[in-house]
Amino acid sequence: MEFALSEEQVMLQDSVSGYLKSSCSLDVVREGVAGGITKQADVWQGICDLGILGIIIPGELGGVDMGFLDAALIAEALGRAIAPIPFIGSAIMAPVALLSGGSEEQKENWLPKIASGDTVFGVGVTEQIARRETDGIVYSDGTLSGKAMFVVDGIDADMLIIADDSGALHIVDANSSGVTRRALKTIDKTRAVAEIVFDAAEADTLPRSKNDKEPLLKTIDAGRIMIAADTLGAAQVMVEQAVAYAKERKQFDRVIGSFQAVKHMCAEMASDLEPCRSLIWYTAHTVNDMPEETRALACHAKAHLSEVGRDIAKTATEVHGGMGFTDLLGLHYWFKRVGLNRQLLGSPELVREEAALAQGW
Amino acid sequence: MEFALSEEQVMLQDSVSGYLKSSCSLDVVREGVAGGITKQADVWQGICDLGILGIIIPGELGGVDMGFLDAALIAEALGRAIAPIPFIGSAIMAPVALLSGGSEEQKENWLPKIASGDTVFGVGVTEQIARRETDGIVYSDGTLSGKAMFVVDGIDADMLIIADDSGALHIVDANSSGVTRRALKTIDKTRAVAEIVFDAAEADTLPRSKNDKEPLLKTIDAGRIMIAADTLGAAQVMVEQAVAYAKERKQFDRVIGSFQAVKHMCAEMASDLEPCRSLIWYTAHTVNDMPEETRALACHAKAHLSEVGRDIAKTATEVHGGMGFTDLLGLHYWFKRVGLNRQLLGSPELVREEAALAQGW
Amino acid sequence: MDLAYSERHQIFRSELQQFLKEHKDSAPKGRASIGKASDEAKQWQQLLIKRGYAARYIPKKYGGYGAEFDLLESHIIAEEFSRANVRPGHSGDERVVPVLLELGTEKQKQELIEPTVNGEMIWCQGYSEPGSGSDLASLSTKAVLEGDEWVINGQKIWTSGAQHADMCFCLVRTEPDAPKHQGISYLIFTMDRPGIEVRPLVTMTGEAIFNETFFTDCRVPADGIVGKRGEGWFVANATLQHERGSLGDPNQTESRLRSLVELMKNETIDGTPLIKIPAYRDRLMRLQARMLGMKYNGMRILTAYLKKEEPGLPRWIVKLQGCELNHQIAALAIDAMGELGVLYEDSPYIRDAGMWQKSYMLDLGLIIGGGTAQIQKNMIGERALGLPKEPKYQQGA
Amino acid sequence: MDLAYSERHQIFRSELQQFLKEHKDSAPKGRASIGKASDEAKQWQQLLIKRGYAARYIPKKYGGYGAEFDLLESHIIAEEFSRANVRPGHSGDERVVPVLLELGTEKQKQELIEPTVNGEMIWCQGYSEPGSGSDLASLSTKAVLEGDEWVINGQKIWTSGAQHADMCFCLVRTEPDAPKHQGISYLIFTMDRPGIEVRPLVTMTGEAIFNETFFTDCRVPADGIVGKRGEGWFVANATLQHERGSLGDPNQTESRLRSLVELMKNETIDGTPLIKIPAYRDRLMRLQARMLGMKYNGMRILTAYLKKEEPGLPRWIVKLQGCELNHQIAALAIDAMGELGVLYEDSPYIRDAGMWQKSYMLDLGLIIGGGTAQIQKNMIGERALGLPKEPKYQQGA
Repeated sequence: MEFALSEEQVMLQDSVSGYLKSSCSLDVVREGVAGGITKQADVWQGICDLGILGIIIPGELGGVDMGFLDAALIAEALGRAIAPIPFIGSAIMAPVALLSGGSEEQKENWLPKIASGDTVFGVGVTEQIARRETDGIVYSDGTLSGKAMFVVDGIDADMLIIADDSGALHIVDANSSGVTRRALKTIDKTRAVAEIVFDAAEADTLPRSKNDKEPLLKTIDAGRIMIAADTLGAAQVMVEQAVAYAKERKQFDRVIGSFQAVKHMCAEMASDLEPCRSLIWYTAHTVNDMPEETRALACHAKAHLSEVGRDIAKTATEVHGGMGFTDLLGLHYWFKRVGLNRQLLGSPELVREEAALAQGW
Repeated sequence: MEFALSEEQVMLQDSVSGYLKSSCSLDVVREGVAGGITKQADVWQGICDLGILGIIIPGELGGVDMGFLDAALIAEALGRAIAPIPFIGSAIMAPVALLSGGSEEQKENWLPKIASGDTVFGVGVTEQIARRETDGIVYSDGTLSGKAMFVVDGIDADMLIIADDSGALHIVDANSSGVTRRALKTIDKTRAVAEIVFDAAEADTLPRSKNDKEPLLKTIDAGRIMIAADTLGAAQVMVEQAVAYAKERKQFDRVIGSFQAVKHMCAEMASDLEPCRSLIWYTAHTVNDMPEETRALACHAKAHLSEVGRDIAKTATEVHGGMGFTDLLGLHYWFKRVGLNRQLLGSPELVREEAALAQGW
Repeated sequence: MDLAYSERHQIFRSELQQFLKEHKDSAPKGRASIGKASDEAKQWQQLLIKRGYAARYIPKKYGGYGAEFDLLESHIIAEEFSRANVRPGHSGDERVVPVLLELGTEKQKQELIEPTVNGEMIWCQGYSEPGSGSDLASLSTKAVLEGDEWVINGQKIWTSGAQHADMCFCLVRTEPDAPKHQGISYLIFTMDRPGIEVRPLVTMTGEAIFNETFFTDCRVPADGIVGKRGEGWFVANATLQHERGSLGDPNQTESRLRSLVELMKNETIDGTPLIKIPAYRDRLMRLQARMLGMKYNGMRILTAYLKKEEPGLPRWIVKLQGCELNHQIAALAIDAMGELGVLYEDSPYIRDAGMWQKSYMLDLGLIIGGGTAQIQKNMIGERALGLPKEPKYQQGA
Repeated sequence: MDLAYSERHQIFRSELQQFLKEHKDSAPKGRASIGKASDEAKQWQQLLIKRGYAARYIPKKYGGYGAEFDLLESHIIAEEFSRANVRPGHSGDERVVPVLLELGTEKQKQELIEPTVNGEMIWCQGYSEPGSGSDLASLSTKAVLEGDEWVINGQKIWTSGAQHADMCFCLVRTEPDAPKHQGISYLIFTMDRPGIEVRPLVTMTGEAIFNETFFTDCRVPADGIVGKRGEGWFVANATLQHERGSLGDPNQTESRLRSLVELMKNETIDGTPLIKIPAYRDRLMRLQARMLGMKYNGMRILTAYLKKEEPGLPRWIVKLQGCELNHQIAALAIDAMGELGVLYEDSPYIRDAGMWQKSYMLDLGLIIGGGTAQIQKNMIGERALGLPKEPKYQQGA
């Protein structure tokens, strides 16, 4: 019985965090944001070199074949660093889709390229969660037509995996004819989501996703767990920054952290966030070890981190007083990362309903 | 433009509160509770003498013909005093049912007796809000059969007004053959609700309630506004007691009210409760002056006071520390009054849904 | 309880309605921009002053309409302009003009009020400093009298509009040895002088609505003082109250909730309007009840003022409750829209021009600004409920 | 991450499961009552000790089983008894026995531990006083040494089970001139002596699970001290930690949530199961997520202890989060049942024997007791996050 990170996992997270600390400072993020860049070349290269894009890809297909817990630790580190690179769509959701739905040929073709960073995948499954701004996506005779909204990592993608109205998944070349992309600008400028319109675009169907929703659902589950982990990292930074600020900032001749009101705000944030870490560890662990538990837990992790993350984003800003409201400390980048995560792949109310359904309730 | 109590209204509330302060102390309440009495004879006699049982009954029918705002002020005073007497069912809901649904004869027969306190009415409409423990109530050939749950003031009642499955209202003699009563023991021992089983009990239908739900709905609205006002009074007492305790109780050589944590708990309670007063004043005022606004507002008042009341009951108890958890100060009587009010005539989630429906949403 | 207005006020209202119907087309569109008024805006303001719908209570000799104060008339003016969605007029800068009227010298009044009321003279406020937020009285920007000039050194923050301002009203420490509340003076001076540097301060919304303003040996005339030396804290307090008074306005909350209802009726998930989806619907109902409570609470405050009574607790809670409620309304709008709710700036598919995200952030700024929620709770606890202040602590402990 | 148990522990678990299957019928039914154990309970405890499922780590010579400490075995024992719904054994009084084992004299150990473990000797705790709740160290019940006896005067509160107790472990002030934490001693004595009056203290649930205990010139033997004079605060601290440790236990929360789900599946409104009603369903899902977080947080704490590490923050939050969560679970049960949810005591139609209302109130008591939520937040802020304490204030300020 050991519910803890292994030494290797601690080292993995430390090495990713260490790399990001040195190469993905707030200044680097600001630079990317100012230039409208969501795949910051230097950071991306470093991430490729670390080999973590193949984190869940089998060794024989160019990956490092580690578990979802390892992947969640990376997502957390990327959230901490508000790293402006594509990861959740390309390195997690697309491999899950390919591994669970793809043919051997598709896997052999794409997974090594994902692991090496040569190919970036965007993933469009929003319409299978909640359809708001589209008439649907239809597959017919080897082509896809319709509109996919909020495609994760869609702007930086070379290739796409898109769910059609039946839930089947298809690979589409993002630069092929019949594919039109448009960036959707959100509050979070460290990542890009896209609107993608297909007009009889050539599509390569993942064969095992045709009459089976499992590949789609596994892809969504994986994305949700990683988004939750990203929020964990971002929220953790906000708590740490609030605590540090409360120890330093003086008002009325006292550091503000000695005031009960501020102290309790910090204590509540830390106390709400800490169990989230365990929830994510456990949830990620089930993907490999107890997959029958994953669906409901992935929903819970996503929805619960959304709630706790939002409260912390607000409270940590409040602890910073007026300074938190300015751009000076850059706190708002984390605020907005948490804000986008909350809505991506299902806002909390919708995801909780799925958690109930997943338990047969 | 004057959104305030008139001098007469202030006097009315002062006189009821003053009377209850002297005659309905916590000791008197404890005595009633110990004896299982929910119509405390002395308090009841005093309330009869004040003439307020006819508060909404026309002058020519023995009442004092005042408005719902006046009635709400009385309900608030009774909530403050956690007075162990029947009021909301008998003096408000039954008269509303009779005035809006009854024949002239029924009104002339019953309203003077209600106003004088000679007859106490219980009112059973729970099944028209949410049916949980009954197979329904059926009217046929001048008799009523079935089971009514949570009949307000039902144990102390001489007469009953009961809604059948169609929403029509009927007068039934509580002591007639075919009527079986049983007390439902709740957390709040200052008031009684009853289960009443009818077995072909003779029933006198309110004619205007036959094919029109308005009399039923008006009766429910009126009950909800008064319950909300009762909670306002009870919650106000709890805030006052918490503030007083915080000024007096010392820990760590300081009065605890000087600690920011306790101070802010008190400030939050007061700040949440204060707008409730205005909400109830306005809502009660609409019954007479802008009845088209009443339905949604009565739902809001009921549901919102339930939420604020529950939070205050909890927080005020916490401010009292261990002492709040004991019987010594009797704080729990208010806690439980608020607790019963929360569920009577619809728990908050159900009532909010009605508020939405009332606005056509 | 009488929610009707007197005949006089009813007539006042219908005249105003008539005026708005006739003239609304000459009103400038959109919200007033920070900085200099456009010619169109100035003409509109002139018309409103002439008819008594702007600068209504400012004496004629200082450029106002010169009516006797009537709170209900003010209330009706605010309501009708808001209802007709027409840009209202103003009474100059509401933070500084009342101070000048009450405590300024005759010379100050004559020179400053009329151009301010006309929109020719723009002001910025120099109160907060990086080290003095909640504890404003600890401010350290200092001014030393040299001959007939004050020499100012220090830094102010949150000086909104400083880059466009002609004038500044500013709190500076002039008596460094006095207790902190008694060492401050209230100075006014023009912004076009050496030693003032204005740097825009970008906020989380991405806009630079505020500035940092640096003073380096900046010399301003000695007679630009309002009140006496060392009285600045008390001079400023009246205007602070005024500023705080407008935060959490329930009319604004009501109009936001109305927009939220429209949004939830129009937007859909898988074809179902958001307002029909129970979890959002329940949240909407909770917020509506709170909004209504604050709306009627506002009527209670108005009534108290009409009766020349102190409104007490109902007044103390407005900022705390109102700003939080506005924030929650925006939060629901965003959640109900889901991914569409995080779109920003000029994104395709953005709803209501992005106002929900902007307001979600601005409202958080307002929860913090003008007295944080924590300071508000201290005030409610101490002033409204009579709870004791924290005891004095040992210095250096 | 390895959620499997070692072979040794798997064997231990299956032996225990086998034992429970065979012997569960000889276990007493229901929860253990406060006060003297029944003969049936004593026999059950004896059997459990003999098999090593109770008093497992207490040395044989003091009446225990005498195994070497193994946290996972403890965990398995707790889990399996809970899963089988069989009354577990105990290791005597968990507040006092560890103190005696660690700091008691050999005589105290020999005389006191075995009867306690056997359920023959019942203890009550004399810590809190009416004037000393959150600030326990300010306690004022005093004991003066006269010859070979302490003479105790004062009042204790929350002494649960005092009316049935044979023994009391009690904090008293013996060094009135020492700083407050250094003037306290830890005394143990029998309850059957003159000068002790026990008055039941009724709580909001209507039950008298606590007492007030008054001491008037009560003489107790001098050798009933544990540790030295003035060391009582430090002696007691170990047990306080232990007591607080059990509040907010996530296993209990999980089992409550399971009951709530059952309730919501079975109860209906207008024929629809409560669990299908969206507003309740959404609240249930929120609570389930929080429960799961605390469950896995508990596994993290267990792992830290297994590795002999300090669990840190995960441990600090258990009481604060767990008690509030239990309270919220009860609140949802009550709301979902509506009017049926406020039934109490022996009312007809009451569900689950009224446990939801009782737990709603008891959980509130636990939010307050054993360190209020406010004190918990101070501790988390100061000890786990390193925020500074409030500065010392000026006496009398």
